[in-house]
Amino acid sequence: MKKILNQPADFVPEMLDGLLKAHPEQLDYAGDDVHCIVRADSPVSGKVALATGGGSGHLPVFLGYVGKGMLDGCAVGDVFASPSAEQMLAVTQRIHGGAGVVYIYGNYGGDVMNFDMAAEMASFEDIEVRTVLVKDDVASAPAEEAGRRRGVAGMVFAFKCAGAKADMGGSLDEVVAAAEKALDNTRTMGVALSPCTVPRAGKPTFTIGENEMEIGMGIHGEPGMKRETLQTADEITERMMTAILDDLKPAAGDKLAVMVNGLGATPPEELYIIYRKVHQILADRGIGVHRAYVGEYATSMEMAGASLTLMRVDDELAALLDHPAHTPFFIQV
Amino acid sequence: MKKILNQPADFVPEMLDGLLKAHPEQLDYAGDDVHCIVRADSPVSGKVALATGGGSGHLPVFLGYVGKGMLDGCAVGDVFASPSAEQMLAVTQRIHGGAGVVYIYGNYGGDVMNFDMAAEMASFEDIEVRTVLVKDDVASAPAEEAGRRRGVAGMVFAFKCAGAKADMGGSLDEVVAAAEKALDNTRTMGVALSPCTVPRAGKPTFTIGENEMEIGMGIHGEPGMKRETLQTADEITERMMTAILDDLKPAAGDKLAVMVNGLGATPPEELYIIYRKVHQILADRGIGVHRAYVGEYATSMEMAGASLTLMRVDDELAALLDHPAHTPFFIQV
Amino acid sequence: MAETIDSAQVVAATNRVGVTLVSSEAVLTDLDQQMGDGDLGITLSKIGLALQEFAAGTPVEGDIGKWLGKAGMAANRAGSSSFGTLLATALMRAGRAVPGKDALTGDDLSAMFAAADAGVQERGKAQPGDKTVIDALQPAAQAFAAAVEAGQSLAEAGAAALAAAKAGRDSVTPLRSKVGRAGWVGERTEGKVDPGCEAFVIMLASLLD
Amino acid sequence: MAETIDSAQVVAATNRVGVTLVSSEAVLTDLDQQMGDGDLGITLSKIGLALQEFAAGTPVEGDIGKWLGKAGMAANRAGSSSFGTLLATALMRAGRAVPGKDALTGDDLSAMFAAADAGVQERGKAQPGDKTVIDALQPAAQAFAAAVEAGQSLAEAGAAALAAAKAGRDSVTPLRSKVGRAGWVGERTEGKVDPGCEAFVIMLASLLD
Ligand SMILES: Nc1ncnc2c1ncn2[C@@H]1O[C@H](COP(=O)(O)OP(=O)(O)O)[C@@H](O)[C@H]1O
Ligand SMILES: Nc1ncnc2c1ncn2[C@@H]1O[C@H](COP(=O)(O)OP(=O)(O)O)[C@@H](O)[C@H]1O
Ligand SMILES: [Mg+2]
Ligand SMILES: [Mg+2]
Ligand SMILES: [Mg+2]
Ligand SMILES: [Mg+2]
Repeated sequence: MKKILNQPADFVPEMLDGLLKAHPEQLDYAGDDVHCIVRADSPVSGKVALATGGGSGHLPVFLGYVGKGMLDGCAVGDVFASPSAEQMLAVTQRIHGGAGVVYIYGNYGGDVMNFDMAAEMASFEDIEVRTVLVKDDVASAPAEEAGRRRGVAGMVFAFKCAGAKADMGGSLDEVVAAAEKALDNTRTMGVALSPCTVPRAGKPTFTIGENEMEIGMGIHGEPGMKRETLQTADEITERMMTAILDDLKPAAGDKLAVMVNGLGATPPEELYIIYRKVHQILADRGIGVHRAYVGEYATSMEMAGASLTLMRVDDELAALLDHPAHTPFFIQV
Repeated sequence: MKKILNQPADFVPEMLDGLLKAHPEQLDYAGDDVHCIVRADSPVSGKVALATGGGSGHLPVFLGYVGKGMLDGCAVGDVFASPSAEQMLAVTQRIHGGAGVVYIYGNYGGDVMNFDMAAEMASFEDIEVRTVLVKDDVASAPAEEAGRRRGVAGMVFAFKCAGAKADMGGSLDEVVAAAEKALDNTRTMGVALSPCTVPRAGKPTFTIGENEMEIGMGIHGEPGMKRETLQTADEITERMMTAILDDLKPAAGDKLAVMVNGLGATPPEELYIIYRKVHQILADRGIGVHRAYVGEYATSMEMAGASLTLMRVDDELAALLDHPAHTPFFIQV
Repeated sequence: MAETIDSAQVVAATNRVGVTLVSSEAVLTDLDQQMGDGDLGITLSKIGLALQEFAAGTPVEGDIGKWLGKAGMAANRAGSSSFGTLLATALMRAGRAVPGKDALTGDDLSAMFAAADAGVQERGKAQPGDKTVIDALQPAAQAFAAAVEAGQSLAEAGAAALAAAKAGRDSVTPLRSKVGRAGWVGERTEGKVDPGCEAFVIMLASLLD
Repeated sequence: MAETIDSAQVVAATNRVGVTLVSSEAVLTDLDQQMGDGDLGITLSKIGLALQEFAAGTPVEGDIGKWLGKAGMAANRAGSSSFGTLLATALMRAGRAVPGKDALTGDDLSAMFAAADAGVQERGKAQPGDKTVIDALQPAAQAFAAAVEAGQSLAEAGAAALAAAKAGRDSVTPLRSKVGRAGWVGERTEGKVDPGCEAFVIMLASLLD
């Protein structure tokens, strides 16, 4: 896969430079490090602040959700690499509006260790930090070991719901509760059809046969549950739906938010073909769709494939999801 | 390149089915043909209606811009194939709000012939139709033969400006003038790094060496100006900027709208690296950026590559560009 | 000159061309990928299917002209790329040249051929020499008319038309395409067969079969 | 036991490890691509560069402990993947074990090793047998301490540690990874070398050089 870049080592800082130049009214950075992206108007005094962080290569995840109604800041790592604890601390300090900070991020070793260090450091400065880990990928561990699951596209629903709660003036406890409630009701599963290449690595993270797909692959190319012969869109969708529905167990009459997410190279046309089948399966079970998100929400650079996320919504989650948001990558009115 | 689909022949109708199910409040179709996509609330009485059309495989182009503040309807063809004159007529009839219809679409033979037929048929029904052809691709013909140029991502600026004018209550003449003014000031150029595959064709439209790029390639894989060794992001950006600036000839003090558009597989990270250089080059020439659009606006399925569009804006175009719009793929507040 | 084509023959020929178009998908896809967007094979395969369906399902009812016009509309519905639209236009114009007829003479066929040629030029606005289907269609139409004029049999006139179409196709192969998608490819089209010319030759050969 | 390591040797060893990490990028990338996300080589190459810069630019000023702590912070800034963060933690904890010292005895080194091991376990929350760097680090730390305890030379103790690290690495190769990214790969990790163990062995070998 060919990339448009200059020096691989400059990939992330140049991307951030372009991003800050493209969205000067919305984004700024903390201190003197462009890896510490924050809302241009931060800190928002009196509001609970939300921070995330993680490796690059997943746009709009992570930094694309920094903006009104969603996140206040994001520590940005190199491609597929965690940012440092120091960067997370710099973001935390800059966005803290006096009402505490919630970290919401994916369950990855490097991120966990660094965010834990950052939270320790922040506590020395009397910033109250709470952590909510995203573990939505049903393919990464069985239900009995759900705590080991990795965090993928479902984090966007957590950003959205927690961000809305904070925007509405929720307390630190309430914002944490909103994030946790969203995640308790959220499951994701993905399928990859082609690999992606970390710019500095120069070769694909994995290889996959011309006629194969990987069911359950993670967004960094972590191997999934099974390598199989490529199936039709309807078969793939059924596979993902079955795995998610078996775990989430929605009942007839429930309402769901649906996200069909492209991993990078897969065009929106194919995502809508998937959505068509999702809608059919849900209709057959008497389950309604509160809102559908079809597009690229959490990617793996130029990987081909898609993930499917379902979130069961009650009135509270529905209202949080419907609340307006405005970031460089996500606008809802 | 592997695709997520069922039968290749069902690619477009299933995509449309999914799209209509995902956006029932925003989109509907005319008559009994899902290929005739219209605003759910059409016709908007008294408003000049805007229609476009063209082949599938370019989402958000074309139908993704149907919505408030942009287009009223879109005739949807098979992948890279023109819709039929009958479909265009059905869209025209459904969206006509009594104030005339403007066709804005790319300068492609099949589309031109069919839209011309549709306009003839509409005139029998006393619907006044005006046509504005998009010819923004500087790579497709020299300035002396600008009338032969093909239409690519720049059409989005025409949809936006004409759509805003119609939304503000502009007359048929004014809407046509807005579209023409936008296009007179708009130039695009693209570069492709990998091919794409028409589902029914089953093999890539063209091949390209592991270390090559095609400068000036069109959004259907039409060969460009030159096949060359892959260059750095900055070099590629300079190439595109030089070609566009030489043609558009903006002066110091001018303001531009910029669109860095991904063709499909190229991730947003790389688009921002391009934008960074665009911004630098413009700053060096004393040219300002009124608005930057970085993302996927006109694609070629899973083709890797990007295009760059510049539109010179005066106060009128700036105001039209800034006007709110709300479609399934394009929201501006 | 007493030789005529009846409506059953028209229906059979339409069906035959439909079958040929479907089986030519790969070769036309290949040609169009070299200087276009690769959809010609698909478009004509879809039109081929539509023509077969149309021929099987639509009775002529004594008016070949009207029947051909409707066939053109069915073709446009099925595939409306440049070539597809021109083919639909050709069918509609050819039909319009023989209104109300239930059998076609050589002169009728010459008139239909000429009307198709004129319609394609009017709709597509290309000139002879631009390297489009016109460079096969126009000489074929002229050769057919000349042969009929000279009192040759329909089979002989058809053969002359086919030879002229092939010669026309080959005469523009060295040239650079000037219109449509191929026009953007420029010098790289030199030496390559125009896909539309090839499609026309294939259809004409199948008509004569 | 009079044998000691002075600050110049610590600086030289840090620089040496830095150089080794840079030159090991490809092999570590390769291992991490097989059961992770492929960033280990890149992370450690960046940390390697940072350590070289740090060693060249930061005087020890009589406090090896503090110096190592700062080296750990520089490492975390440079690369903060799981392994990078654990390496930074190890450096900081090792430094904290020898505050204010300007030369290190064998016992100091044993204590540093043990502190690093404990720090890595605390930060990463993995258990021995989970198939992580701990399975090379812990036996190495224990072997080093035992050798020093037994009165062996530092070179001998180092060799014992390296042998133990390699044995530890190999002992878990047949196992299934239980934590981190490799934990999600499951049975496909069986029979594959843990990248973190390999990285540790490479660093330790370079330390002893
Ligand atoms: N304006 C035109 N006039 C006549 N023939 C044309 C014209 N444009 C294209 N053609 C013919 O159509 C062929 C391409 O057909 P097709 O693939 O359907 O076009 P496209 O995909 O560009 O719409 C060309 O090889 C040429 O023979
Ligand atoms: N929680 C942990 N505790 C100890 N070692 C770990 C832990 N997680 C990962 N490792 C080690 O780190 C190595 C992977 O490092 P790295 O590539 O930096 O991880 P990642 O990319 O997943 O953040 C593994 O091979 C393993 O030895
Ligand atoms: Mg990593
Ligand atoms: Mg076409
Ligand atoms: Mg074509
Ligand atoms: Mg890794």
